Amino acid sequence: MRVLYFAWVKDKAGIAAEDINPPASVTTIAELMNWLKARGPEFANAFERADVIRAAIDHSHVRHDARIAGAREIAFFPPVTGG
Amino acid sequence: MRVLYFAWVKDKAGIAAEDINPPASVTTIAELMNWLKARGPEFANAFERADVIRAAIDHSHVRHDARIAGAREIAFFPPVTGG
Amino acid sequence: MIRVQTEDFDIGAEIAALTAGRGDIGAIVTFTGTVRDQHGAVTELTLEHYPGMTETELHRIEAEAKSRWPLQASLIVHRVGTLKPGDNIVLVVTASAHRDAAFDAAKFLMDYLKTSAPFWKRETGPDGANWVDAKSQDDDAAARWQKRAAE
Amino acid sequence: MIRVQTEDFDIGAEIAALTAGRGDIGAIVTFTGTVRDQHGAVTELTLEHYPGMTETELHRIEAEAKSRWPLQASLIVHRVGTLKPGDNIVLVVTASAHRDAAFDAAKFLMDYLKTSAPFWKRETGPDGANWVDAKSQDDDAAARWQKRAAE
Repeated sequence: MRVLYFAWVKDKAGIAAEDINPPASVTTIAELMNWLKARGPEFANAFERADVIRAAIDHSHVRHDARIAGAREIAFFPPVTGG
Repeated sequence: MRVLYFAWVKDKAGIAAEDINPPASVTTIAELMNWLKARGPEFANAFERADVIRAAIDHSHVRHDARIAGAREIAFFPPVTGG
Repeated sequence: MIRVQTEDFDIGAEIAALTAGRGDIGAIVTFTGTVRDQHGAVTELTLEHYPGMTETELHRIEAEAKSRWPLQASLIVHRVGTLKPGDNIVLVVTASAHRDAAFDAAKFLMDYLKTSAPFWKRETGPDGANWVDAKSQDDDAAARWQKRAAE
Repeated sequence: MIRVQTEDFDIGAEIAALTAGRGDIGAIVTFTGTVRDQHGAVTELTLEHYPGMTETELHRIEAEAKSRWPLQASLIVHRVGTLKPGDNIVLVVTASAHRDAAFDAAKFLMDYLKTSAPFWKRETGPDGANWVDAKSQDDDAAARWQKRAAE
């Protein structure tokens, strides 16, 4: 699946987008964030404040307990600040 | 004193402005409307619905019990409909 | 700033004039009132006003808005004379650092203008001309602000 | 109608395009958000967004406004890229027969856009650049509309 990072999540992770292949045990957004976090210091830093990070699956806002099965594109970003 | 009429008050009275000299017994807006009303059929018609007519003394909205002593310009008009 | 005029107004130009060179404005709200044709019942709208008192009232309303909200700039332009369906009647512009003040002040200006500025509309249509009746909901809208001020 | 663009917008031209030839519009409200310099602390504002999701969210927000109020026309334009103090960021336009619907819908669109459209602001100033924090009062403003819908 495709994963995108925006704003300071992207800056800290040091990458804007990547294709990932998490194990089948990773079923929710919260679990995916934990899995990403374990991949290295940049990701540990990017997802340190996981509680404030927002997520979207295929362009729709979702909560951290949302299931990721079937997702084509998952995005992680800070609370939005447009307008 | 100068008296002005606007909108349908003016149309019914058949006049836009005039100088009047009411007797000293006419002390309030309500009394002035009664006095004007007695001056002829046009004014009787214009002030028939005296309760809905609004008044201003020297460019300020006033109630019907306002005293007219010292007024330079008094205006009578329907409820406003601008905007 | 307030203006009463027969000519049309250019909303973009009015905003530009109000905000030129200012870095402290974050939110600009405009309200434009236009002539509705009411499904063909209105072919012409004539606006009469009370010169002198109109300006006094508009200044008073604007000052009241500025005392209630932190506005960097504000503008009321009201047209008089004969207009056609689709034509602009009135423009209110409010500028503030934040959007709530700009929205609330613009709404307040319109609510107060509708019930206290001495303008009268006469509609002309296929069946003749007649003076527009005032709406009780306009009085209600203006009264709500008085209640809030008293609270 | 919604648009995401780097170019500036012309408020007068946008209103004219939305209302051209229509006699059923009586009230037009615009909201324009602009870059504040914050007393010199901000020299540049960069707007990042999530292409694809941004358009989806803006369409959803606009559809929600149209389901709540009788709007003849509406428009959301949001800029992205690097802006300077005084520059326009966002434009919302609502047109209705009556002013209450136009005011409320414009306010709703801004409240929802602020909390759900995927844009992020980064401010640059003399002390460097940093991402702008979201404001809890924006969440509160959006939540108020949800309460009203549930009532």
